[in-house]
Amino acid sequence: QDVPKVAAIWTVPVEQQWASRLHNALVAAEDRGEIDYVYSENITNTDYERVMREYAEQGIALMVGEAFGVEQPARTVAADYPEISFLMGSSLPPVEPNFATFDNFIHEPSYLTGIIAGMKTETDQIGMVGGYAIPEVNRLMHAFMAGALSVNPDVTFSVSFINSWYDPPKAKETAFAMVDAGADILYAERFGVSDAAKERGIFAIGNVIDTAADYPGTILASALWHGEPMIDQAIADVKNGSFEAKDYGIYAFMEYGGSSMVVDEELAGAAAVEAAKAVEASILDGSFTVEINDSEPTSTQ
Amino acid sequence: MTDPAILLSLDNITKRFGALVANDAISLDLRESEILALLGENGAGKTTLMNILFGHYVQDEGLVRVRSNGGDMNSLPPGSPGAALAAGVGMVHQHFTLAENLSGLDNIRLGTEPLLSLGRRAMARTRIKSIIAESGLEVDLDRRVADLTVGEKQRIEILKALYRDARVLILDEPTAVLTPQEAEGLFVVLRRLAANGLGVIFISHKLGEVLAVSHRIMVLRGGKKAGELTAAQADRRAIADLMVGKAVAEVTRTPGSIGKALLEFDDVCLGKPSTRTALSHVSFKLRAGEIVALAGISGNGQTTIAALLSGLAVPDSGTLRLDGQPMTRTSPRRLVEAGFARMPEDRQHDGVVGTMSVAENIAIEDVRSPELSRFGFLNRNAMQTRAQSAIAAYDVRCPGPDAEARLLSGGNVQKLILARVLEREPRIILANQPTRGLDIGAQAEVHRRILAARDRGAAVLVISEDLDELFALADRFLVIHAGEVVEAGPADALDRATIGLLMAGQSHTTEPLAQ
Amino acid sequence: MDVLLDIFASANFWAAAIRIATPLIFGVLGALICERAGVLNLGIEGIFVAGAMAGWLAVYLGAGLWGGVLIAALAGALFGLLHAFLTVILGLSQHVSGIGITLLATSASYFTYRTTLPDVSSPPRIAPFQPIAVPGLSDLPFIGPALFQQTLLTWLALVLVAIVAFVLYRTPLGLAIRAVGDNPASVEAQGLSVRGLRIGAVVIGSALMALGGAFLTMSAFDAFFFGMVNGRGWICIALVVFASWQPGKALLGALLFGAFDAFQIRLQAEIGQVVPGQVFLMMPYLLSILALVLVARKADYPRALLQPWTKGQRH
Amino acid sequence: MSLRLDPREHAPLFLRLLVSLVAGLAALLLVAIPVMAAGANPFEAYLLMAQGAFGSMFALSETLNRATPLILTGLAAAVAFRARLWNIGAEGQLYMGALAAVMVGSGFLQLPAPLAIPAIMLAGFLAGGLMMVIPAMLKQRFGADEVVITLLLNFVVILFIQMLIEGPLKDPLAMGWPQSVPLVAEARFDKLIPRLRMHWGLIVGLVAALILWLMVKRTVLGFEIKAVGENKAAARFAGIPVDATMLKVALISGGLAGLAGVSEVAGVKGYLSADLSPGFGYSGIVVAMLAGLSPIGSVLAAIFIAAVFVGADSMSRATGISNYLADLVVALSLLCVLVGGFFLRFRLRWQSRQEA
Ligand SMILES: Nc1ncnc2c1ncn2[C@@H]1O[C@H](COP(=O)(O)OP(=O)(O)OP(=O)(O)O)[C@@H](O)[C@H]1O
Ligand SMILES: Nc1ncnc2c1ncn2[C@@H]1O[C@H](COP(=O)(O)OP(=O)(O)OP(=O)(O)O)[C@@H](O)[C@H]1O
Ligand SMILES: [Mg+2]
Ligand SMILES: [Mg+2]
Repeated sequence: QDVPKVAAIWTVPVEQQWASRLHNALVAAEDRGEIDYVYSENITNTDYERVMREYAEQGIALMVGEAFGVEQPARTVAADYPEISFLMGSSLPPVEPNFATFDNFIHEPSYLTGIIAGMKTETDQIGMVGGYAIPEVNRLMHAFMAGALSVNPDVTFSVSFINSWYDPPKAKETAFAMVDAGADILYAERFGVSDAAKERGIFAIGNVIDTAADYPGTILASALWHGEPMIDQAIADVKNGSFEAKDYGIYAFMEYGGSSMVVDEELAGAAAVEAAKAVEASILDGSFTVEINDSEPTSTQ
Repeated sequence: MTDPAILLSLDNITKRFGALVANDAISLDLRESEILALLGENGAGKTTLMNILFGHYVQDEGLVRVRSNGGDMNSLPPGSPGAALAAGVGMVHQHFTLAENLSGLDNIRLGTEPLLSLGRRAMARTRIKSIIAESGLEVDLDRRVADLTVGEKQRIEILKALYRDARVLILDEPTAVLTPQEAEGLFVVLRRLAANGLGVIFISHKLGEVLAVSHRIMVLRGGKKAGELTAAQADRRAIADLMVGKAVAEVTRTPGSIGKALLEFDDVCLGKPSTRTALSHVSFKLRAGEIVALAGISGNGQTTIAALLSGLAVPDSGTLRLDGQPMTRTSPRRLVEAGFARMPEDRQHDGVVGTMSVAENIAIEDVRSPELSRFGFLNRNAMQTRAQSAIAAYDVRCPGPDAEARLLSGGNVQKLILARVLEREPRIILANQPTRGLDIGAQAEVHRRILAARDRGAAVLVISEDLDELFALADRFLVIHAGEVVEAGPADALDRATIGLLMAGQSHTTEPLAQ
Repeated sequence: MDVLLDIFASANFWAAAIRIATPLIFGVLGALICERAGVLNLGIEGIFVAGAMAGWLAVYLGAGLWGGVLIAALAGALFGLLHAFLTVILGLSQHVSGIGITLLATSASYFTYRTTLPDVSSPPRIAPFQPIAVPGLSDLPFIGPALFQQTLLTWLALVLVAIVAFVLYRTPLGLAIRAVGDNPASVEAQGLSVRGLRIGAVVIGSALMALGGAFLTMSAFDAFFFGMVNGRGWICIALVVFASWQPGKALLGALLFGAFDAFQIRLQAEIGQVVPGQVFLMMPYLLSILALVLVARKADYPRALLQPWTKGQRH
Repeated sequence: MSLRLDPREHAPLFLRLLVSLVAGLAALLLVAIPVMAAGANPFEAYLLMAQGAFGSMFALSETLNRATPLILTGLAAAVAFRARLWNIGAEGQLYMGALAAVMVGSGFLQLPAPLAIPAIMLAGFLAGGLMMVIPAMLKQRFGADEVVITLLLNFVVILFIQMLIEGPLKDPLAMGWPQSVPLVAEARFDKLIPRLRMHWGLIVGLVAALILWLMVKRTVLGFEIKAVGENKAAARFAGIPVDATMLKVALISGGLAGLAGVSEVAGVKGYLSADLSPGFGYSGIVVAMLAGLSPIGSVLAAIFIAAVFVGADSMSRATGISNYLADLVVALSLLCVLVGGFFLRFRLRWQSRQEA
């Protein structure tokens, strides 16, 4: 039997952090010979439905993508192609029989990185730079802030959104402004922020991907998303015919290995690492739950 | 006496635009110190010939040769103004070629210094100053060209040529936009330059000045050389016949019957009092069946009076009265509806929409009338019919009603405008520079039309810088100077000298103006 | 109030303003040169992308930083040449050609990037220009620290303003460029080539625009991102009008824009979201419009802008 | 020998067809370069492109669906450019139209079903029109350059939209995503054919083109617009109300772009978001110029651009080439067609030149 064909449709270029986590997992699966992988990147929402249908017509087994901007049409396409399994990033519930959903629920490690930052800051000011204030960004920021506040109630946060996904010079300038205003740790939701931290010799907290190697001595800790557990599970489900319309979002939880914190123990210091690890253990054993808050975060002063 | 050396020779120049042969095997020689006048009807090919000589156009056949400093006749590479300039040919174009955002000095320097150098501004200034001193072409070199008068711009154009040591100077209708005084000044300069060895080719439609200034006259007709005369042999009649190819009928003027006042200016003021174009306390009347001339040196407020009569401006104070009733809130459309016929001073710019058809341009003033449209939809048939009869009645030379107006020559554009405004039997006519730049045949035609309108009972105001034209048409004279209008009296009782004095702002009693 | 004073009193703020202004200075100078010669170049947005991509890719593939700058300029010049061919030689609509160039330069850059680096999953990086201190200038009080944070490309932009101003107003070449943008017939009648001047201006201007893009990937940041030019080219088109087509005012306009952007970023960071963030982001555009409305009557724009010129045709 | 250009008065039909053909072929040749650079077979690619654009009902529907907003923005540019009003702001006007449609049509106003669609169309038209009337007035009043102002307003509008859909207009049911409340069902455009995305917006576009064509050819307004556009001074002298005519043009132009926004919201998306248009406003300029500012031509040009994009995008997927190719193909085709237009305006002649 042929390997199943998987198509992914990204609204962003595949280097974008979010997409890259799943894209890499799919490429890895292809490299292992488990699937045949094709993708289209930077597809506008206007074109999204057409691309979905074009792939659907090519006879694929699994479609991975983002329904956030096209919730309703995506579901319509899925209904039109019941033989195809859909695994779509979405804020809405799954739909029987073939429309499964997910999101990057990495609020747990974000909370942990918040603990590190909260213990590490000396000025008690943390700067946070995001792209747009959308739920999946907001929830990570809130979890991070909650983590920091849990160990250091004096921390204040300044939050800025640069209104673009890809404007590193602007993100960098925004980060500089926060440093100038006294922040000594930066939450790097976008590319460009860690660069500012490195240039000014302060610390940054990474998000979704691990960029520590690019910024030696800068990244205290990062909340990582791992696409593999979900992607591998979905591929397996498709292969053995057990794919169902459920929420695959849970595969991003630490419990499933879908996310983790990575910390530079030398930079962060033993106390902070210890505090974070303790909470990490209680998350993993289910005794502690990180709250999910999708509202837009604002500066606290 | 031996002939002076030949400076320039054109050899069998032929130029076609599509099917049209604009220049048909034309040959011409120009000698040192000679002023050669080039005459011909509109579209005869004068400008084209000069454009070839200067390298703006590329001829289809023929050679242009210019004498080098060594005395050889070298042929010019076609299509290269740079080469023409280098060979000592200077040209003053029919339409100025000045960059208005630069000073006069910079316009003259332009292209004379290596582009990739620091330039020699100070040296250029010194040299131009000395050329000005020699030639008498007085002009402020540091003003932006946009702020100069037409006459000053023209002097800059001539200085451009002299600065490059031109030995041949071409002037294409240089006097069309000059006042008589400015034109006279130009001729003084030209004579002086010619005396120093410069060869001049001079294009004009004004036979008087051609006879006065040129040594030799060459006439083009329909792209061909129609004949050549020495100034001594030539007279108006002979030239006119050569140009048109047939005798031109004189326009005769019969006395009209003057009726009641149709339009009154009553103490009209407009514009900032200090400026040249402002009007101060202007009062006069236009009466039915009468042609009134408004004489004046250009820039003394004529444009403002024209703007008032065109509906483009309203008085700051004072009143315009139509049939004794004050006119409030005038606009072009209201005036048209009230029976005004308005001929714009600049017919290409204000008179026609070049890319619209002849028919559309004839309809443009009253498209909203029931004749031409209903419920907002055009009646194309009516437009077409009107255009066809207008073309026939006014002898507008064009391929047909659907031809674009931009393809018409100046004279035919003027006929089109006449057809547009006169066809509706207007009661009041503003004829602003009605024959500027037109050849004598076309001039006669326009004059006939204006006289006919008067005889029908219209009141006509003619604004012109050409006193001959005013005397040919007017029953009565007004003179404008510095925004003030004075009544000069009936045309029969006036002569040029008196009008000239009034135009210069002097009273009747002082010395007459030198001829 | 204190917050505002603190912001304006900080050298870092002015450093940021100059940094943000730098790509705009390149872009606005480039657009200004084109327009002075009578050609509107709406290809600027795409030429920024091309400069950003080409310069960066060259460095990534080993060309060295200045090699990258040169490649970026060449890429810009190439698209400028195409624009010049379409608008100056063929006399096609400058609007459409410009938008076409933006589309072409952008898509060609993206396509080249992706075809050259098909397997990247995070943006590769280069070692970008580093801030340098210029002896003497950097020691000045207050301005010194602001200038001290700048890279050589910023210095290049500032020097180019002076050079462009000098060339435009003090040399025969500048005279010819100003003349050809006002009335091409004046240039032709003086034996110069209208086309030559215009093509030259568009090519040089486009090369400068590309440097604006290169600054983004080689100085402001160290990687190329899709979409990172983010409207900066369009801003330059506005700034040219704002500057009444004068290099000095163009510098001023770019710096004002940079200062405003730096200011709003700081305000947002320091006092938080008192009004929706978009209000701040709108401000530079609204202020540009206001400025345009205020200076419009006085602006002395190149009269031949947008008008094609064909030799031997009536105009 | 030297090359010479002679202007043509008009181009005969066969020449137009020939030029289009040659331009198309040239575009295909150019497209082969990136296709081969990416390691694919160009001939196969051409076939796939054609299939992708027209090869099935689905493809055709997608092509027409993408052409729909382009027809309207193309008409918007065409009508403005005819009057020499350089409207570069169709993108912003499109968003304003969409915004108005959503404000009127999302249930705040209780509209009976037959009124809902006319109401959102009127609102969208007026909102887009207003967005162009303002720059037109600034131009008349202050001489402010409309190219730059309309260009800048695009950015202002998109930020304004973002502000609203993150604020008062935000859909509480959208899980926090910045998008507006949806249109009520009565205010949605029906699909033309079930299961295909093509919708009534296409008919709106075609009718608009027809009306505009009629206006240009047959009405006094069209006559006046032409006069004002071609020679403002002469139009004013002849008594045409220049300023009022310009404002009418601005209203129509902006209004058409606004309708494009209405059509996208009501026909495709159902709600307003900041990514409603991938540059339809800017492409409209291209469409209009390709069409030589002709209304009917704009329809064809819009379909052409849409077909090239949809076809090339689909081809990139089928051949495994990076899908950034689609925009590249559109750009190359555009430039070829532009150059082709040049040969319709001029005739090239070789001419022998005497030796100097
Ligand atoms: N660029 C051109 N394209 C097409 N035809 C032209 C062009 N220039 C001149 N012509 C044609 O050549 C003929 C000669 O025109 P030209 O301008 O030389 O006349 P002219 O004698 O200077 O007339 P005028 O007295 O009106 O200035 C005209 O009939 C005109 O149709
Ligand atoms: N753009 C053009 N294309 C083709 N032919 C033209 C063009 N412009 C003018 N012509 C031709 O040039 C001829 C003369 O026009 P020209 O512009 O010289 O008139 P003018 O100098 O305004 O006329 P006049 O000397 O009567 O005032 C016309 O017959 C017309 O056919
Ligand atoms: Mg002439
Ligand atoms: Mg003439």
